[in-house]
Amino acid sequence: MDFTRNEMMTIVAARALKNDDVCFVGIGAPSAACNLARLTHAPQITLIYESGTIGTRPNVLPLSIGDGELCETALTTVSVPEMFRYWLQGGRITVGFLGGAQIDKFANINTTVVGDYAKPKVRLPGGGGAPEIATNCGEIFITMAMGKRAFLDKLPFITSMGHGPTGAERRSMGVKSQGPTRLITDMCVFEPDAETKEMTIVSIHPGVTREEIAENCGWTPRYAATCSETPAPTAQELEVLRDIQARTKAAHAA
Amino acid sequence: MDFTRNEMMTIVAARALKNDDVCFVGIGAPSAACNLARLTHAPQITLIYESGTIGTRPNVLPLSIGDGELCETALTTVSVPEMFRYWLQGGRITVGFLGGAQIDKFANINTTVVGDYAKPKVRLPGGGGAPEIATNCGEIFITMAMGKRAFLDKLPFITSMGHGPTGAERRSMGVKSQGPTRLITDMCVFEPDAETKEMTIVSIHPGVTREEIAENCGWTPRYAATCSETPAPTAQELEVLRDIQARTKAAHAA
Amino acid sequence: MAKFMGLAEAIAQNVRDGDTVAMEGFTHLIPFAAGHEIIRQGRKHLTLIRMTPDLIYDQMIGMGCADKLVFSWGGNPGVGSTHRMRDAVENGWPNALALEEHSHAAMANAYEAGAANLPFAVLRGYLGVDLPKVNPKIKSVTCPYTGEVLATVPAHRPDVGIIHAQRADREGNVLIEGITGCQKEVVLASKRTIVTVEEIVDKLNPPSFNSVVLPHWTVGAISHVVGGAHPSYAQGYYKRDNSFYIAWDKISRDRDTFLAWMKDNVLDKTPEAFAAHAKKGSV
Amino acid sequence: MAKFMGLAEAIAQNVRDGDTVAMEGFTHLIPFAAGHEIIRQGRKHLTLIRMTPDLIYDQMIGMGCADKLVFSWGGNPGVGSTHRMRDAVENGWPNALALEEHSHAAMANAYEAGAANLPFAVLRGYLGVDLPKVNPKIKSVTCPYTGEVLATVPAHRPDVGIIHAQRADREGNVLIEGITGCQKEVVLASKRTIVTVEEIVDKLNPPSFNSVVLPHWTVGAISHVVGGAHPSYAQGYYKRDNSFYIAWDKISRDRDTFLAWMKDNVLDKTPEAFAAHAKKGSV
Repeated sequence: MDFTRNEMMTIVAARALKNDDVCFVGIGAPSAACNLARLTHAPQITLIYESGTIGTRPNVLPLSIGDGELCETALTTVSVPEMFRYWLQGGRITVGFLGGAQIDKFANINTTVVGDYAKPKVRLPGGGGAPEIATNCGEIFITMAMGKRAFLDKLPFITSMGHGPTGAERRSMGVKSQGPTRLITDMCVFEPDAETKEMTIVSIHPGVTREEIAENCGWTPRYAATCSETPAPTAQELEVLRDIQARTKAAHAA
Repeated sequence: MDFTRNEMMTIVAARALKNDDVCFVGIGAPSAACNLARLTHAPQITLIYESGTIGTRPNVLPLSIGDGELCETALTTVSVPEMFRYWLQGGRITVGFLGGAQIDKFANINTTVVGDYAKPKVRLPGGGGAPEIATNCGEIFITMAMGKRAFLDKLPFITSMGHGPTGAERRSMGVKSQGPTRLITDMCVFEPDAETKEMTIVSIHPGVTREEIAENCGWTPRYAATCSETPAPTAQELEVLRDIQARTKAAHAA
Repeated sequence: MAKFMGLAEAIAQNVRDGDTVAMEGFTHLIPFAAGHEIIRQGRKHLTLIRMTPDLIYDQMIGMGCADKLVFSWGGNPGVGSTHRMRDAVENGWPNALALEEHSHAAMANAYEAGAANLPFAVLRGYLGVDLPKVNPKIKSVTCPYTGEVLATVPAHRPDVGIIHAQRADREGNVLIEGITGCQKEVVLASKRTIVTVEEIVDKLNPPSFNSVVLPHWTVGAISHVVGGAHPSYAQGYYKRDNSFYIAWDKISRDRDTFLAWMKDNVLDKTPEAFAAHAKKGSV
Repeated sequence: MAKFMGLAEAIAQNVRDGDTVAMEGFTHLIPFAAGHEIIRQGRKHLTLIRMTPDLIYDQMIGMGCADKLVFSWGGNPGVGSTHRMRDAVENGWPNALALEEHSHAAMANAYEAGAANLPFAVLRGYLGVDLPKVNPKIKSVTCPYTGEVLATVPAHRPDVGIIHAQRADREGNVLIEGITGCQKEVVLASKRTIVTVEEIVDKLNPPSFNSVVLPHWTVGAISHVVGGAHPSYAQGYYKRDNSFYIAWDKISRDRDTFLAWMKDNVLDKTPEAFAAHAKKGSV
């Protein structure tokens, strides 16, 4: 069955989620991945959106993190201060999902600004929940499509900490959560090296070459000794994903 | 119409409340006074109990500050942390009601301990909400029956601040609320002197003599130049008060 | 103390040039009608506070109402950029816009501290990130028990807080349901408040003892504006107009298209125009 | 992760000698059945945390379960003293009881900080009072913006948090309605939790979107104990037994009367005995 690289990325992200995860969902690819997991192998997964909706089961993917569908299908909806205090900072979230405009080899992310902060070339949306998601969730999954303008050797601005500018900062700051344990791209999957914390390629998606990856990465990426091929999407995975995306498109165009 | 001194105290307290007051109610005499006000001249008064019930309209007086009746008749019920953070500390309360075991001439109150704190002669219940009620409400009304063991020249322990040990402490600490503006007893009504903040008798209940007051006060009480006689309870006041107290007694004995 | 009045009067009485204004509603119940009225009345030099500026502040910024924005995520959710905000920040059009940028957690805590009458909030946040380097308002305290250093933000205490709610009773008690965001906090933290509501009812009938109800003595002006949250939504009344959020990307990209849209849909309209949206997108 | 089990098993698995235990419920939903089970299992040297010790801790203190009490108001509400607590503090019977005494505001904030995973809470409190002189846990911080000095308390992080709730569904999601006190905070702040419930239902059906629901993955043991809050109450199930609170004054004044009552009504009973109270005082 044919599939796009974006579909591959979403499906790989979905596979990483478990039934007993409590997942802080961002909009876009994370939302698709989390709901795909819920509709396939992880029906009991708990999805939380920062709008305050806990244990939500949307039938279409929300356009925003606060669509009415999220509240209507949630177990309960709490205020936003409570969400950030009791639930995120409270340490209740096992997996936080992040995306971003730019990322470096230690999975630090920039979604704030390109160029100088005071005189920006491009003003990006900013951090939102990301700075605290990055340190208060048990672990972080990141989904981002690769490209030379996105995968940078050095970020102009760190919006959310991955493993820090040298990979050692989490430990030196006493942050106990794991940080980014997976970076899932449209070409491959990275995991942090146990020692250096540099994000290291552990599997390559079907049909992708190491040359292609090199062309789309602003640093010279390292490969794990055990680097393998990512299993292709199954027919069921693709079907469920396309189905929810079709429902979503129809709903938002209405 | 005959009346007891306790009835007089409750009725005088009720008269002090206005329709637009938001009142933090304690149990006992304050609860009776607040509900008497609500059932007579101040039908729109907002009563708040520290259990989280806001705008409650009980038909019988609660035995505790958290009886079910309070919640069932309330506009809304919030959590106890929210009650103390947003509503009391938030500065939303116009009148806080306090009682206590012991009081001094500056309306500081002890409800903690008689004797040494570490080796108490009598262990009293403690402060509960009082320490923060005393400083976070717009003004404080106190109801207490007089007696030599209750009206003391010097307290063994200050549980909640009135005007402070010398009457100057509110100002020196930068506390902006008024503190105790009325001390309503079973014999008379005190108000703070504008200068010294010493609680000063402004009216004497019908049938009470200055000698009697002196015998039941641990300091030599001062009288305002304009000290008058407290108007006796009206038939309506007594009827409404006795009615709610009868309903209450029947309900709690059930 | 709640007072019922028309929206034009409510804005005229409460929002002054140079005020600090917080208009909240987290995706849900965003007070668009009130924003449009502020634009029509030509308010200037406002400091606008909102976690997600969303289209409401994109419109107000593009029309020159704001000198400063206090925020944590400035995009069109699920769509892309808020182009008017970008144009102000990147090019100073129609005027320069100062930014005070926080994280969501810090903004939520700052409202919470405002409602709780505390001068600042404490959070475990801002670790290993660059925002504290560009926002001097982010400071820290040391825990007196553990020695841990924690981030702080000053409490938000807006001059005016504006929200949209499902309904009010005739006494002025206000009910909010669904995604309640920071609205309770904004109302309790602000000096003056305006609440627009979908409906005014005889009895509020909150669905549970613990419903989010703002007593009448905590709110200021109440204005009945049917559909007043469009293109955001009012749970139980009408859905989020996601197609408009998508369409806004094109409308707002170009200054002239934007200005033409604002003239037709805001400047030449009144709050009553919102009622049509409530019907169109009903639940 | 919620696990259904009998109350005896829940207490045996979760409450150990020497633990710090918080059993909350502000007048409403006080977990008496759980307290009785702790007494029957003979737990010792507990540090008991509760805003209002109420009769539940009066009974546990009188039976020698506790070495220390962390509290803010220790009386029989509307009635008078908690005599067993007084006997322990004043006379060391049946053992000495250390006190860590706070105000309600500080206790509520300490639970809130525990739930929020902060090491301490900040409040505008304890001004001009003597409690800070006898409780070294009360400290202060200085606001980094205004210079104001504010009081602090350490967060409560109990080993075990125990509450009573109206109902749970079969997945273990728990609903609390009415006066909700600090129960959500206690559950989120505690390492281990026990929830006793009036009812286990197929569908939770919270009355509103914003109902107080604890998801199954935030609670530990769930035990079905009908009437488990008596003589406190469960809104919608049975009323507060105010006559028992009045009667307790006499029962608890005298050590022998107290011990006899405890033998008959606690030691010789099981959690099932509470069901009778639910019927008797129904709404």
